Amino acid sequence: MMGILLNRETKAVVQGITGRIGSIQASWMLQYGTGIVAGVTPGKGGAEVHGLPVYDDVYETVEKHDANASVIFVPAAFIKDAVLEAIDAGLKLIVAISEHVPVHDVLKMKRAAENNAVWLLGPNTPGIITPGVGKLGIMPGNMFKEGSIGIISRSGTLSYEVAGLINEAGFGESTLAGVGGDPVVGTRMVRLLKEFESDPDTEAVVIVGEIGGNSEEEAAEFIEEMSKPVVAYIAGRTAPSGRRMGHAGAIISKGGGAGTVDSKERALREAGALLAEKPGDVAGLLKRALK
Amino acid sequence: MMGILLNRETKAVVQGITGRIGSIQASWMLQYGTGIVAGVTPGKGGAEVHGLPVYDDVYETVEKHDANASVIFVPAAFIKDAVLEAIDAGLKLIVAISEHVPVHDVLKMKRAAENNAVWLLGPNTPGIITPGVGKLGIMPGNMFKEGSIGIISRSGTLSYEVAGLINEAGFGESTLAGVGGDPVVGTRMVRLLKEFESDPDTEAVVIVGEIGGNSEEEAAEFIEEMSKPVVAYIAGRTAPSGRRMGHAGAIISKGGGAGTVDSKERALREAGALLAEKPGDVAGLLKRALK
Amino acid sequence: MKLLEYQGKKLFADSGIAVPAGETADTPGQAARIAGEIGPEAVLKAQVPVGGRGKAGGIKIVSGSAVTAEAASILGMQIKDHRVEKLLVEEKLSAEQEIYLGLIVDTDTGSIVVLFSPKGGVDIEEVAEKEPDQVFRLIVDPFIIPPRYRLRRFIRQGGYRGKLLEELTSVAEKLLKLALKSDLLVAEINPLMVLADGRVLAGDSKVEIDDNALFRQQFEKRFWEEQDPLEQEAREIGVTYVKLDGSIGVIASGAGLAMTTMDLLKEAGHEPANFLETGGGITEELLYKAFRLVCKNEKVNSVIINLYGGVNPIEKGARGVVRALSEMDNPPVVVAKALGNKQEECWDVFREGGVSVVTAVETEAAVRELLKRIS
Amino acid sequence: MKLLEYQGKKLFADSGIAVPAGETADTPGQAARIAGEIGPEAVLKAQVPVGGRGKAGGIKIVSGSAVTAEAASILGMQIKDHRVEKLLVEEKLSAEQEIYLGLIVDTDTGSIVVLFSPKGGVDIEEVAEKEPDQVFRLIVDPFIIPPRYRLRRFIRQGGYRGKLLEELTSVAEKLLKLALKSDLLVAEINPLMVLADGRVLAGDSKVEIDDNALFRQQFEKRFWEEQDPLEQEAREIGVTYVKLDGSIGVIASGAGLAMTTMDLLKEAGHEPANFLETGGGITEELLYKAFRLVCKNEKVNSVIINLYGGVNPIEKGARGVVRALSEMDNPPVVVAKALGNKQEECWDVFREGGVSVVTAVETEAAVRELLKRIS
Repeated sequence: MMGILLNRETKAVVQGITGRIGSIQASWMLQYGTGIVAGVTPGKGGAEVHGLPVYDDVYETVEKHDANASVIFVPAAFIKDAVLEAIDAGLKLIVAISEHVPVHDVLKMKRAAENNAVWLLGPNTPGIITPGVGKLGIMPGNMFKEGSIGIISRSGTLSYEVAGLINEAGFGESTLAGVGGDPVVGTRMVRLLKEFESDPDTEAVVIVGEIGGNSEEEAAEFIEEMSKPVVAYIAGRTAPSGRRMGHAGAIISKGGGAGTVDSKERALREAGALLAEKPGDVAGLLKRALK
Repeated sequence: MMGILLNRETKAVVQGITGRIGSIQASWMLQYGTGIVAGVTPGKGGAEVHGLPVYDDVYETVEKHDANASVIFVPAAFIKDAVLEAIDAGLKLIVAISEHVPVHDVLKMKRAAENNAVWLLGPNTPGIITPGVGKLGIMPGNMFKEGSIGIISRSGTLSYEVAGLINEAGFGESTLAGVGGDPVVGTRMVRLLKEFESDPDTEAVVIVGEIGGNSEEEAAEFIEEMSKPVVAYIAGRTAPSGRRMGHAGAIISKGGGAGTVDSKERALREAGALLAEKPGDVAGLLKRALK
Repeated sequence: MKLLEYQGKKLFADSGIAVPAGETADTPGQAARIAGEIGPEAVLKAQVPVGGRGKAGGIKIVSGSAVTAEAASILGMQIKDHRVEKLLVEEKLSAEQEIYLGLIVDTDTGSIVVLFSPKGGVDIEEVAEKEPDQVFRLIVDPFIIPPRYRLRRFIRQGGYRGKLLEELTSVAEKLLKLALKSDLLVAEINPLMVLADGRVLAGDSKVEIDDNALFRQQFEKRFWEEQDPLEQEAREIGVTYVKLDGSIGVIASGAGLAMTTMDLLKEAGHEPANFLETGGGITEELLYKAFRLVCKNEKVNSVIINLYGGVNPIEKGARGVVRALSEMDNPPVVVAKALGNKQEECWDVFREGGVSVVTAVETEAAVRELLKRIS
Repeated sequence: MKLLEYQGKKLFADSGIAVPAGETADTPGQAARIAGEIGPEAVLKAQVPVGGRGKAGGIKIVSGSAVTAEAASILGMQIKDHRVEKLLVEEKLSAEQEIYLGLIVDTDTGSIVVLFSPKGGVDIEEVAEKEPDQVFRLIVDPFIIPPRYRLRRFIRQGGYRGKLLEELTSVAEKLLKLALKSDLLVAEINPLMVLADGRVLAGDSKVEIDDNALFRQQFEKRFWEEQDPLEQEAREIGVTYVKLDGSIGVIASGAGLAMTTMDLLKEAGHEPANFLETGGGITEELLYKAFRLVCKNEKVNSVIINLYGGVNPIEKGARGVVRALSEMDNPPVVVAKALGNKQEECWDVFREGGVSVVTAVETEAAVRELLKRIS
């Protein structure tokens, strides 16, 4: 089993490893067997954390360890520079865990990632896990198990619940990738769908979506062409609308109602995805799709 | 006779045409027969100067008149934006007359011109004249006459003197292009040399150089390959050195002595150029070279 | 954080964008005094963070002795759930043209979009729909901020030239710089008024600041105190809270989990009293405060808690809830689902504190349990 | 404009780069008072805008009662043509490492170049020549200012890590930002001192500000008054002036023309008294002031004027010269060559004012005429 993005070739660094959270999470990722090669904290070069060497910059981890991925635990105020440095150093998978990142900073992170063909998950993501191989993120490893279901999620803890229910039904996950729960995130769902479509170890994909944005609608366009079944659950039917002020938001959104649960479910259903009304329905739909 | 860069296809705009200098110079350029199609002054769109329509931006002169060149008379504080706009609007020949332009602004102008394959003459240049065709600049038109000598100059008024002496000797100019007298300018001499080398109307080239920088040394490398004769005069043998502080300047200059009159004359002579000891010698050397 | 009109206008004025002369008033007397200083005529504008004030009677042109009575009629008025506590008293200006200028972070493309229309005024959305060629868009790469000449070309599409074009360009440039400097998510001027004498002023403001950027913004401090008190408290605790109409409090570690919980309640015919998302890093103190916050809404008579624990042992969070409960005279019914680091200890703490615990994975089970308890 | 050490250090300190404690003194008594406040030991440093002070005796470590005498010996000293008018009295620090950090506008490539060497201290040029791999260069695209992580990687080449790497990166970042903000042409710290306690301080400063950017810089005003008075006057007039050793004043409209005039004088065995370039836009007032400025140098007994007139009638400039001449008790010999707009009128004005006029095109003719007149 290998899944997508995170595999046995992954040589990851932990940015912010000397912080409290970074240090604990690094030890859990190591325990899980993840390919972590080093830590990075500016000003702490030469230190050691859980047996990992700590460097002052990401470049040095590339020079010395051929690092190709990063998981980042720095405070929100510093995450933009941490991501831009990792991109500049040539890493191709970057997982930005931090929440409460200013949106204008995310705009830059996202643009830089796109310009450099980098996978940026987050910010505000639980990360990515390929069960049995490794995890770059904060999800509890024991809540996932090896299998053939790919999961793409905008929500952290809700995806744990969905994975747990999938596991209870006898499935497991090829990879779970959290795109991040913020309004602007580094990676659009559709790109991950394409990876799962061409991943030989993935048999079906589950999308855990939310109101807001048009990621799910965009994903639907690709689902039409997919050979693998897709099950989707969209949260937020009763959520208060974002209630953004003014009219600019309404003007730029293409056509009325984009971003609502209805709009997303309609687009996904028309594209051939199976819609779960509640998390508990996901496993049943998977069984139906895969039998 | 056509010369280089400025020819009968040139459709130039005058940026800063509503200012005192811009307006007078525009009338003189028009009198000379230059292909001026419009003026630009933000905030003055809709006005008319010497029968030329005035627009608020350069883009509009491209949309309406297919403008492809500009000569700029705005105050030093605004020249950077004027040049960047002209580049962005797609003009390919830009003459920045203004003097006293901050160097950090020139760095940006120069870089943008290079990135967009634009000819930027100046700042602090008299401009460019193709006698009998047109002039984009402040040189008195009656001091030049049609002919086959190309002139590249770092100095404004000194180049008038050299042209005058060339005319007295019975020659004329294909084109005179002033690169500008500032430490950093938009165009390196060598690029102009290459244009003159391939211009059928130019028989020989005169370089009017100065101490400082390595433009002449760089030009010398190309002169070795040239088919046409080059005569050079370098001013500043007795000039006080720039006396820049610190050691950084010495460290970055390649090898001791680059930038001196000696270094330039040596490089040019070794490349086969004929060296004039004073402006009055230029015409004699041209006669020798062309007989 | 959404700013009230007068707050947004303060930002505009600080950035060099002209606004009408005016001051805020909390009482009819104050309003009368300010109106008197302004001149024979003035405009009273209810300060509420929602649109549609005009139709609701929240904007009045007044003169002379009528000011006090009109101000009294607006103050205290309810506009879409917001009670009017404050008026902006402004000079009355006659616009020759009303223009629309707006700026928004487009979350889908990850760009800033500047919007401009010569047909500003009341219903810009209708213009956008019926005359889309009268609404111009400039998409801004976050690394390449458009220089003034690009903005000028953009505004020129509206058919302007000369001095007015320059004025409008200048306002657009200032608004863009303000948005970047102050981490604005939305910055809208509608109408942007052009007066007969050529002056250009912001007739209204719609400004929203990114909550996540408040740590690096100074100006907002003076506006905090005027925000909704519960939402302000939530911001200080470090959680996201939105008050709703129902009676079942919701606390979840994650927005998706919270929304799912709410959706399931609604599907079963019940209304959530709020949305509350704790974020990561659950501590005893955080949940203590979050639980108290939820219960400050007097409608709340039960609470559903839905947590996953990460770095911090989730049992600590349970202690916070139980402590808050123990201090209450009329504690609500509480059901908790909690999984993760030290979940068994967590369940014990909850049970000892009188909270029903659901150990299943699915949120449906917790919702069912709660409904059973409150039926 | 070149700043003195203490002025550059003020800029550094304002930008957050640490400098040793110290103050300037104009008298030995002041120096003694400051040294007494600083502690048992202090350093006296002559403030002159040239290098090589140390070898010339312009830097002394002093203690106790010796301060007054040592200060007196340095004040008034001549260092490379500059009289020492001011001392910087600083605390004496022991550096564990001396580092070189410099930044310069590279005029040939049109880039900013940052230079760094772990082998700072006295002779960095020798290091650059003999151990070129110990001098690191970072070439900065003017549109892409390197973020902190790029600067960190750059400094890391010097073999630093951890806290010291971070400190050095921070200084480099501040220096780069200062240079961009303040239009610096050169900004050099040599040595950048690393103390035993880990502090990093600028031990010296070499700073040059772009004269062309003074209009948008505020800070320099306080430094102007301490510049060379003739060069300061030139700056106020709007011309470029450099004082030299000879007796023939030179005024030309254009640097190339001025240098050619000087070269021809020198070739004929004479020395120019100055370089003066008027720039474009010659007016009566400009030439009046420029001519007076040139004659303020007491060595000047003749002046050669070499002008081309453009927009402004060149005859106006001639009036300025003639007016200045008419006010002088001992007017110098003046020869003028002037071509361009209204040249005939110009010649008449000059001749009436007693100036020899050369109407030929070549500058050689004017030089010959002047030499004839003064021989």
